[in-house]
Amino acid sequence: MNIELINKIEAILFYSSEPVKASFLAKVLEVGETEILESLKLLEETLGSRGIRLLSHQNEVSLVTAPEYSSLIEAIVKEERERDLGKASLETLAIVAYKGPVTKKEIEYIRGVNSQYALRSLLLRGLVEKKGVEGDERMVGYTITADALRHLGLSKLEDLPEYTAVKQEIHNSLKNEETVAEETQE
Amino acid sequence: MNIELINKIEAILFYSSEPVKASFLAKVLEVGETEILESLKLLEETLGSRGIRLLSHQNEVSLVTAPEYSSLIEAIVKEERERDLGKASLETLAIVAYKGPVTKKEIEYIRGVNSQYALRSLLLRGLVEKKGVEGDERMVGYTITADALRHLGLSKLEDLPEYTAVKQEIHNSLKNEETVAEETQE
Amino acid sequence: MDSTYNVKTHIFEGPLDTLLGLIEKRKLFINDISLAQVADDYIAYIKSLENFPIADSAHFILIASTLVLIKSKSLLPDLALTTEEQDSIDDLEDRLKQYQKYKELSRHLRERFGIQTSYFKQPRKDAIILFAPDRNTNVGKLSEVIRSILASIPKPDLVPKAMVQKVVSLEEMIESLTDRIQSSMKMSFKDFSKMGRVEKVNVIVSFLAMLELVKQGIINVRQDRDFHDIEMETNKIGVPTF
Repeated sequence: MNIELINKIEAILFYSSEPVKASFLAKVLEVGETEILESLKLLEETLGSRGIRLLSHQNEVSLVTAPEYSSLIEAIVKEERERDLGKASLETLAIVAYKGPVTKKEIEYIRGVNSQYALRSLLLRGLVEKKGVEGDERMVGYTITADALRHLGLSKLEDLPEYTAVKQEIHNSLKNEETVAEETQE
Repeated sequence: MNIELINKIEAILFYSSEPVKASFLAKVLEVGETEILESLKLLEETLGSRGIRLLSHQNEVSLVTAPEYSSLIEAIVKEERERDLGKASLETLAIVAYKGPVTKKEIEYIRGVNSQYALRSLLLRGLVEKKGVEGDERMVGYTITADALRHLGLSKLEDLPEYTAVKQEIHNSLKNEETVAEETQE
Repeated sequence: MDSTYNVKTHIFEGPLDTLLGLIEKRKLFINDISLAQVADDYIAYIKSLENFPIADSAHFILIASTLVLIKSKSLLPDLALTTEEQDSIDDLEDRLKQYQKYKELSRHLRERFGIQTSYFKQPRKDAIILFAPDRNTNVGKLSEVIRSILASIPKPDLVPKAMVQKVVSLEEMIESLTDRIQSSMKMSFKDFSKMGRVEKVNVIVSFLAMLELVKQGIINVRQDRDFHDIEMETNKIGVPTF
């Protein structure tokens, strides 16, 4: 029994969070598929009585929360969705509303902090969505959803208070940031 | 020792994939915070030699892949290695890490230069965060984030080299300063 | 250690960084003796700067003035320092020691940063999106929030450019001090520096110039009583020694 191999599989499965083929694990870890299957069996046993389980389904494996705690997880999901948006999410939403389509990087420039979690929570709550930025295929911009716009009682974003002025101000401060960023680069 | 409670915590942390407060766990699981902290300690021990680790930071905990498998995960995601931090950012981060929560003024006193941009760049990268200073609502202190710890391959701040010694030194010199301040107050 | 770091330290970032660099270059410990020794280096470094870091010019000058104090004390052991002056010396030593400590500590971070990284779980691609606005999701709140964000974006600091030019005139001061002493043989520091009539920075520069002349053996100084004026006299009358 190779504990190191089991640990590696566990790490990969944890990170991936989506079902993964045994053949993929074999390739990445540079061992035979038989060895992978043996290790998976041992991992399954180790996890047998824990909060996380190994789920195998048609040659694909993934880590999932133990079924006996599903009601607990459901309660948390429900709580999360009913919770008020935090300050971070609200700020991010306001920026997306006024400046959208806006990239994650731009949002972070304006807020001065990493905004990954805030964006994710807004995505899950259906308030913002990702869209390709026109003219640059690689960039992803965030915009407010039609649902959110309707909820705000607006027929178009331009109806937001001081829309044009705020948009201009944001634009200017982004330009400033760029200059400063260049100057302070070491 | 309550295995059921540990399992539940593990399940919640696995589901959340973001740092979670001990107080949140206490609320959801309807037990005291002390019990949560004890269980977290046991969970940390259980996970000690596994592919997944418990990361704790200022009352927040999360599950992450074990640092020793980082190159493995990197190979899978082919994620670009984080660019090196500049000298100014590194110095500022060191002050925040070892002395935090620390105000901008304190940082600038130690470094002897304006540290606005170094701080802002650390904020943008999600390596430090602002927090209100206890006892003084108007002051804003900077602390290191759980993300920064992750980048440093640490599961808790106390694992930083020389951490305890430095903290003790700071404590002693603060005491000295207080004495001096009292003496000179007339 | 990797050499790029050492190279980088030669581009001093601020006054403390400069001072620490000078002390470490001579492999000295931080104390009043080493500070007195590097005071000249520090002034020379500032003079050599073509692109003076304007944003921190006030810091540079403040520290220069403290160094002058330390050096004058070492040259004139009888010079009595005020509590305020002694505090500023202690304070500089303390700050330098702290800065040195954190600089060392930052090396730990540099070694570790990005090397051993652990990873959070990837977000699931099939996560259910459920429209869930909250009570703050309204036009009024959004407009209020965006306003406060815009207000909190830092504006670049305004820097006092005027202060910079004053420091640069150190050499001129030395020359003029030499000239005047040689012509009048005897004068007071107060008269020369126009103390009380000009900005503090000029007094500091004059004092520096005076010390420089003492060091070069061009003049002698004498202070009869604490806080009294300093009398300056030339050593070698009419003999240019520089």
